[in-house]
Amino acid sequence: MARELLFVQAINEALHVAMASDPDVVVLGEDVAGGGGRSDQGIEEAWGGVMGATKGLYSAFGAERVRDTPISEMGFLGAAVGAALTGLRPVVEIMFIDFLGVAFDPLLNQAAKLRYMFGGRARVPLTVRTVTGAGLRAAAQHSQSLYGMTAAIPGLKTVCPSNPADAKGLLLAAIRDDDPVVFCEPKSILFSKGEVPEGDFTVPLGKAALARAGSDVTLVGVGRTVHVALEAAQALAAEGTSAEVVDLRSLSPLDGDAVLASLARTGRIVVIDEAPPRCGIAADVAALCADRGFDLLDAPVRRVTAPHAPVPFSPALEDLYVPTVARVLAAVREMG
Amino acid sequence: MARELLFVQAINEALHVAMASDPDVVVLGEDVAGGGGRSDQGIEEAWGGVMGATKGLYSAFGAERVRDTPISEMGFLGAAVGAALTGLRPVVEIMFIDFLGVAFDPLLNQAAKLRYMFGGRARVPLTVRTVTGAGLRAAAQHSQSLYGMTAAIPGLKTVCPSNPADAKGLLLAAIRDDDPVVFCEPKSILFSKGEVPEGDFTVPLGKAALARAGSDVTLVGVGRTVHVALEAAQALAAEGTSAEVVDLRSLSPLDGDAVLASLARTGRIVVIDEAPPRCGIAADVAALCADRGFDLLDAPVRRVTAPHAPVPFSPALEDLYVPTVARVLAAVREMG
Amino acid sequence: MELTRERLLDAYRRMRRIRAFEEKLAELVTAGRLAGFLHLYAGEEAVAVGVAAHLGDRDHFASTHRGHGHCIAKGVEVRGMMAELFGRSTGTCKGKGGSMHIADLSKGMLGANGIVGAGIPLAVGAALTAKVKRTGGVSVAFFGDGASNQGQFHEGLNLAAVWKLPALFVVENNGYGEATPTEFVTPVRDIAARAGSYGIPGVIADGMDFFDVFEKAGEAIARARAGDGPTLLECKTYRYFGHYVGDNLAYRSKEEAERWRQQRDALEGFERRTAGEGWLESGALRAVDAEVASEIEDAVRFAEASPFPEPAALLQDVYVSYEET
Amino acid sequence: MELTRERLLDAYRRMRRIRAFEEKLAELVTAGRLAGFLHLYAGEEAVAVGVAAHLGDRDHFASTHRGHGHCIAKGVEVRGMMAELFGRSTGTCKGKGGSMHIADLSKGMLGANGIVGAGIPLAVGAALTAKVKRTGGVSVAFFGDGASNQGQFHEGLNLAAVWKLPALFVVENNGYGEATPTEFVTPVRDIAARAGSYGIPGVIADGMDFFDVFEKAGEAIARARAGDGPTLLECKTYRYFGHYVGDNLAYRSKEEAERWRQQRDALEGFERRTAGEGWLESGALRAVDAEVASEIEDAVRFAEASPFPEPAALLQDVYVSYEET
Ligand SMILES: Cc1ncc(C[n+]2csc(CCOP(=O)(O)OP(=O)(O)O)c2C)c(N)n1
Ligand SMILES: Cc1ncc(C[n+]2csc(CCOP(=O)(O)OP(=O)(O)O)c2C)c(N)n1
Ligand SMILES: [Mg+2]
Ligand SMILES: [Mg+2]
Repeated sequence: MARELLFVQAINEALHVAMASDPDVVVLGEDVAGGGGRSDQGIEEAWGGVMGATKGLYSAFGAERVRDTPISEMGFLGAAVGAALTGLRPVVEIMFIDFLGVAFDPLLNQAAKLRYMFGGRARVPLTVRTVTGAGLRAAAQHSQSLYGMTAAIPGLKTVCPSNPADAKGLLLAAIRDDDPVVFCEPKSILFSKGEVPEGDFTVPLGKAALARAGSDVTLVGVGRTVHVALEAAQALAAEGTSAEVVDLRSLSPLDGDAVLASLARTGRIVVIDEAPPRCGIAADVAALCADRGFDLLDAPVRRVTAPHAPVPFSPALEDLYVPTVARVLAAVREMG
Repeated sequence: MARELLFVQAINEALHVAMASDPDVVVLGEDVAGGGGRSDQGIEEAWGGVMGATKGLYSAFGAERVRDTPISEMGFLGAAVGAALTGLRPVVEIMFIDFLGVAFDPLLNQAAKLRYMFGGRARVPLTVRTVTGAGLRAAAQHSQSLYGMTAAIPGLKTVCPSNPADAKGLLLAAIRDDDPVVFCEPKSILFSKGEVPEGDFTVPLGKAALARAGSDVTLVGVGRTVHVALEAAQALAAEGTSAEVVDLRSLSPLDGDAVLASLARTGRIVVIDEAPPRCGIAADVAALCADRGFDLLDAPVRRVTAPHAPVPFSPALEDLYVPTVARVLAAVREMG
Repeated sequence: MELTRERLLDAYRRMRRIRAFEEKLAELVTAGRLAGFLHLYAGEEAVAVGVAAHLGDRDHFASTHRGHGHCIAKGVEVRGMMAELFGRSTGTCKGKGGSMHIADLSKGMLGANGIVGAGIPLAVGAALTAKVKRTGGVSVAFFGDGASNQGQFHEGLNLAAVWKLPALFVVENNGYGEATPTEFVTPVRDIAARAGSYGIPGVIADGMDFFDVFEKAGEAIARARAGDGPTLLECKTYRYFGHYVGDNLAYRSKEEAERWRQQRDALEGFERRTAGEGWLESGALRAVDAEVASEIEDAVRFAEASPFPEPAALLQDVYVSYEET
Repeated sequence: MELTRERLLDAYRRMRRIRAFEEKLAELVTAGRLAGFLHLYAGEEAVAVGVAAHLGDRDHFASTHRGHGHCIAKGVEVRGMMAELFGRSTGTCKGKGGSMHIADLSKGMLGANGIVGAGIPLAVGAALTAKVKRTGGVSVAFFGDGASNQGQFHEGLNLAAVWKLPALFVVENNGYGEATPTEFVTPVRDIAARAGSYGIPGVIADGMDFFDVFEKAGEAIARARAGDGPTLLECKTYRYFGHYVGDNLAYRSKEEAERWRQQRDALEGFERRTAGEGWLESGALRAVDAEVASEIEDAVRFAEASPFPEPAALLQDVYVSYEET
C-alpha cells in the first residue's frame, strides 16, 4: 500500500527530488529558509516557508540554493526571470497569489513574453509556487483564486492540483518544463492527505484527469472544487443521477478535449470554481462548450462559482462565499 | 450639425468639463503636464500627456490639480486610492494598460476591495484612464487589451468606448461615479473622428449600445472591434445577411440583458475582441449565452479574438494578430 | 505639545489598552474561542501611541497587517474591533474585514492592510488630499523593517518628498519580517538612512520609549504641518509574540525575547519615568489598568453576544452604485 | 584594463556605430521608410561603450526602451538589428520584438525592455546565475533617471546588495523622463546618493566622457568580480533627439540641446583627447567613420531586402513545449 502524505508534504518531497536531481534548481522566497543557518545561535532550520513546504531544503542544499528573500516580490520574481534566462531553473514562492498585485510585471510582461519577443531565442524555465483560495478566514487580500488571470496570459502555463499525488507529479513536471509555470496550491486542501508515490515521477502538464466516471452530467472542478464535485457526485448517485467528475489540473494549457469528451458522454455540464464568475476559468470552460461542444449540449452550461464580490472575513459569510455541494446539487437538479 | 472631434479630443474635453465642475477632481500621471509650468524658460504648456489627452489642463487648472508624477505607477496609483478615500476625486493616467504589471496592487487589492472590507464605510471615487490595444507596431509590452483582467475583479468597473461621443460621456460618468473605474482608450481609434455633443453630458456606465440593428446574427464588439463588426455587418448585408451589432461599452458591469435581447432577435452570435481568447471578455460573453441564453441559441457561440500569443512587432504579423473583417465573415458563414 | 497630566494618562491608557487587547487575543485564540490570522502589536505600543499623541481626527494613519495597536492609538473603539475579530455585524467593518482590514475613517484610520507596504501610498494620498484641500491634516504611514524593502516604500516616499506632502513615515524596526531576521534581507543597519534617497530627514527613535517617540514624532509632524515635507522616523522596537498567534518562534531565542520584555518594556519604562519625575503616581496607573481590563472584558462580551452578518451582506457594498448582476 | 590602441579604436568604432545607426533611423522615419516607436541613444554613446569596454560574452547587459546603444556596445550585429526594426524575419528577434525588445543572449544581451525599470531585476537574476554557477560573469543594468523612481530599482538594488551579487547599476541621467524634467519628480540631485539605501558605493561619472566612464565602471566591475558586491554608477548625460522620433520637444529649449552637442559631445571629446595625447591620429578615426557609414548602409539594404516573417511565425515560440490549442 502506498503511503499517505499531506498535500504540503508532497510539495516538499517534489522540491527535494527536483533539487537533488538538478543542481540548477534554486528555491527563492520569503521565509523559505525562514531565518535558518544561524548555527551560532543554535538556529539551523527554522521555518521552511510559512506553510512548511520548503522545510529541510536549507539543510539539504545550503544557503547558495535556498534563499530567504527580502519582502520584494517584484524584485525577486524579476530576478528569477533573469536567472532562468541565463541558466538557472528557479522555483519561486509567492506566499499568497494575492501578492501578484505587487509582482505582476515579471510574469505578465517578462516571463510570459521574452521567448516570443526574442524570436524563440530564449527559454524561461521558471516555476512560481503560490497558495490560492478561500476558506481559512484570511479575508479579501489573502484568499483569492487568481489563476484565471495567469491562464489568460499567453506564454505562461498554469496548473492547480487537487490532491497530493498530482501535487508532487505536477510540481516536478513544472520545474522541469522549459516554460514559465504558475503552480497553485489551494490552501483549504494543503493539509489534507492522500496517497503519493515514492521517488521521482511526473504528471504531464496540459492533461485533465477523470476523477469519477459517470453518464448523466459532467462536473468540472479545479483544486478544492474537485472535492466539492466528488461529494456532489456521491449525493447525486444516491438520487440515481450518474455524475462524471473532471479534474482540470492544468488551466493553461487547458485540456479542452477531455472536457468535450466527457460532455459527449453526458450532454450536461456544470463548472465549479472558487473564483468569482467574470472572465475566469468557469467562463472559459463554458465558452469552450458553447463553441466546440455546442452540438453535444442538452442543457445550458451552468457555473457554480464565488459571487462577484471580494472574499468576506466573517466565517458566516465566507461559508456562503465558496461553492458548496448544495449549490452544485441545485444547479444539476435545475437542469432537469 | 454637431461638431466632430477626435477621440482624444473628446477625452480632453471631458477632462476640462470634469475639472471645471468639481474642484475635487485632480489629474495625475506621467507627463500629464509634460514639463509645463517653467515660465522662466518660456515653457508654459509642453506635452499634455503622451497622446495629448491632458493638453491645456495645466494652464487651466494649475499645478496643484494637474500633476506630473514620477515614473512610479504603483506609488501614484496607490496614492490616488488614498486621495479618493479622503475626499479627492482623482483621474489617473496609466500611459499604457500594460503598465498595470507594475501597478496592479492598488487596483486589485486596494481600490477594488476597500469599500467591501470596510463594511461599506468608505468610497473610492477613482478613475484610471489608460490606453489599450494593438495595431500601432508597439510590440508585446505596449499593445495589450487587459480589460478582461480588470473586469474580473469585483469592486472595479471597466469601460471601453468605441467612439468620441461615448468617450466623452462615459469618461464624465466614470469620474463622477463613486466607485473605481478603469477607463480604456483603444489606441488604434484614438485619432479617429466622430460627432461629439457640446457641454456637460454623461453616458451611463453598465449599458451597452445597439450600434446597428439586424435580425440574422449578432456581432458583439468592444472598442475598436465595434468598427470591425460594423464593417462586417455592411459586407454581410450585401450578401443578404442582416447583422446586428452590439457595442458593449461597459465590460463591468456587463449589460448582459442587452446581449441576450439581441440574441433573442437573431439566434446566432459572434463575439469579437482584440484580446487573446483565454479567460477574457469574449469567453465571458460566450459563457453568458451558453447559460442564460442557451434556449435562444441556434448555432454555436463563435469568438473572433487575437490568438493565444503575445503581440508581435512585425507589421506582417501584427496585421494577422488583430481580428479582421474577413475572420468575422468567415465565422458567420461557417455558422450556416 | 506639552505633556500635561491628562495627556500622560491618556497615553498610558492607550498603551495599556493595546497591551491588554493583544494579550486577550492570544488567550482567546489559544483557548480556541477565536480564529483567523492575528498579528499582535504587544511590545511596540510606544510607537503608535507616541505618534498618535500629536494627532486628531483630521490626521490620518495608514497601517499594516499588525494593525490593532495603530487602531487603538488612533481612537478606534475596542468594542467594534473585538466584534470585527469575531466576524460579527457589529464590528468596525461589519465583520467583513477582520484583523487585517480594520478601518475607521471617522477617526482618520485608513485601515490595517494585508499587503506589506501598501499602506504607504495610501497615506501619501491622504496627505495629497490634505495639501490640495488645505485641511491642515498630517498623514502617517506605519510599516515594518521588512516593508522598507518593498517598491511601494520607495515610490511612496519619493512621491511625498517631491511634492512636499504633509506626511510622516514611521518604520517599526522589530528585527524580523515574519521569521527572517532583518539583516538577512536589508543591507543597511539603520533604515532611517534611506531618507537620503529622498532628500528628507531620517531620524531614529527608541521605539520602546514613549517619550523619545513622542519628541521625535512631534518635530516631524510640526515640519509636515508647516509645509516642509515628510520625515522618515525609524523606531527600534520588538514584538513580544510571534509573527502571528500560533507561530512556533523557531527563528529566535527565548533569551532575546526575555531581554526585551524585562529590560525595555514600554509600559514599565513609562511608569518608571513618570514616577521618577513625580508626574504620575502608581495608583492612577493601576486605576487605568483596571478600567482597561474591564473595557476589554466588556468588548469580548459585546462581541460574543453580537449577531453574525445576515447572508445578504455577502453581496452588499461591493459597489456604491450598482446592483449585483 | 589597459587602453591599447586597438581597444581605443574599438571603442571609437562602437560609439560611431551607435551614432550613425541612430542618425540613420531618424532619417528613415522622417522619410517615412520606417515605423514604430524608436527611442534614440545618440548623445549617450560614451556610457554604454565605456562600460562595455570591460566586458565579454559571459557578462550580461540588461537594457531599456532606449536600447540600441547598449546592443551595439555589447556586440550585437547591426544587420540583424536593422532587420528587426524593419520587422523582417532576418532580424535579431525574427522581427517579433522590434526596437524595444532586441536581445541576443549569445552576446550576453538580455534585451531592451519596454517596461521602465524592468531590466534591473533581470540583470540581478543574471548576476545570481553568475554567482551560483560561478561563471565569473558580471551583470550590468542600464536605466534612466526616471527609472530610478520605480519600485523595481529599489527592490533590485536591495536584493543585489544583500546577496553581494556581481552586478553594476548604471543610471543614465539625461535630465528627462519623456517630457518631464528630472527635478520635477526626483527630490535628490544625484541619483548616486541612493546607493546609501543599500550600503553600496555610489559613484558619479561624466557620461559624455568615455574615459571617465571607462575608469569608474572598471573599478566597479573589478569590485563585482572580486565578490564585493554591486555599485551604483550615475552617468550624467544627454539625449540629442527627442524622447522618441516624432517628439515635438516642447519641453526643452533649443539652446540647451545645442550647448550639449557643441560643448560636450562624446565623440568629439574622444577625438580631442586621443589626438591631444597622441594616441590616435584623425586619419584612423575618419577611416572608422567611413567603414561604419558603409556598414549602416549595408544594414539598411540587408533589412529592406529581407522577407517578412511567414504567417506561421505568429503562433511559434509562444512556448518551448506545447502546441497552440
Ligand atoms: C506583499 C506582501 N508580501 C508578503 C506578505 C506576507 N507577510 C505578511 S507580514 C510579513 C512580514 C512583514 O515584516 P515587517 O514589515 O518587518 O513587519 P512586522 O511583521 O515585523 O511588523 C510578510 C512577509 C504580505 N502580506 N504582503
Ligand atoms: C512602467 C513604465 N512606465 C512608463 C513607461 C513609459 N515611458 C517609456 S520611457 C519613459 C521615460 C523614461 O525615462 P528615463 O528612465 O529617464 O529614461 P530615458 O528615456 O530618459 O532614457 C516612460 C515614462 C514605460 N515604458 N514603463
Ligand atoms: Mg519587522
Ligand atoms: Mg532620462
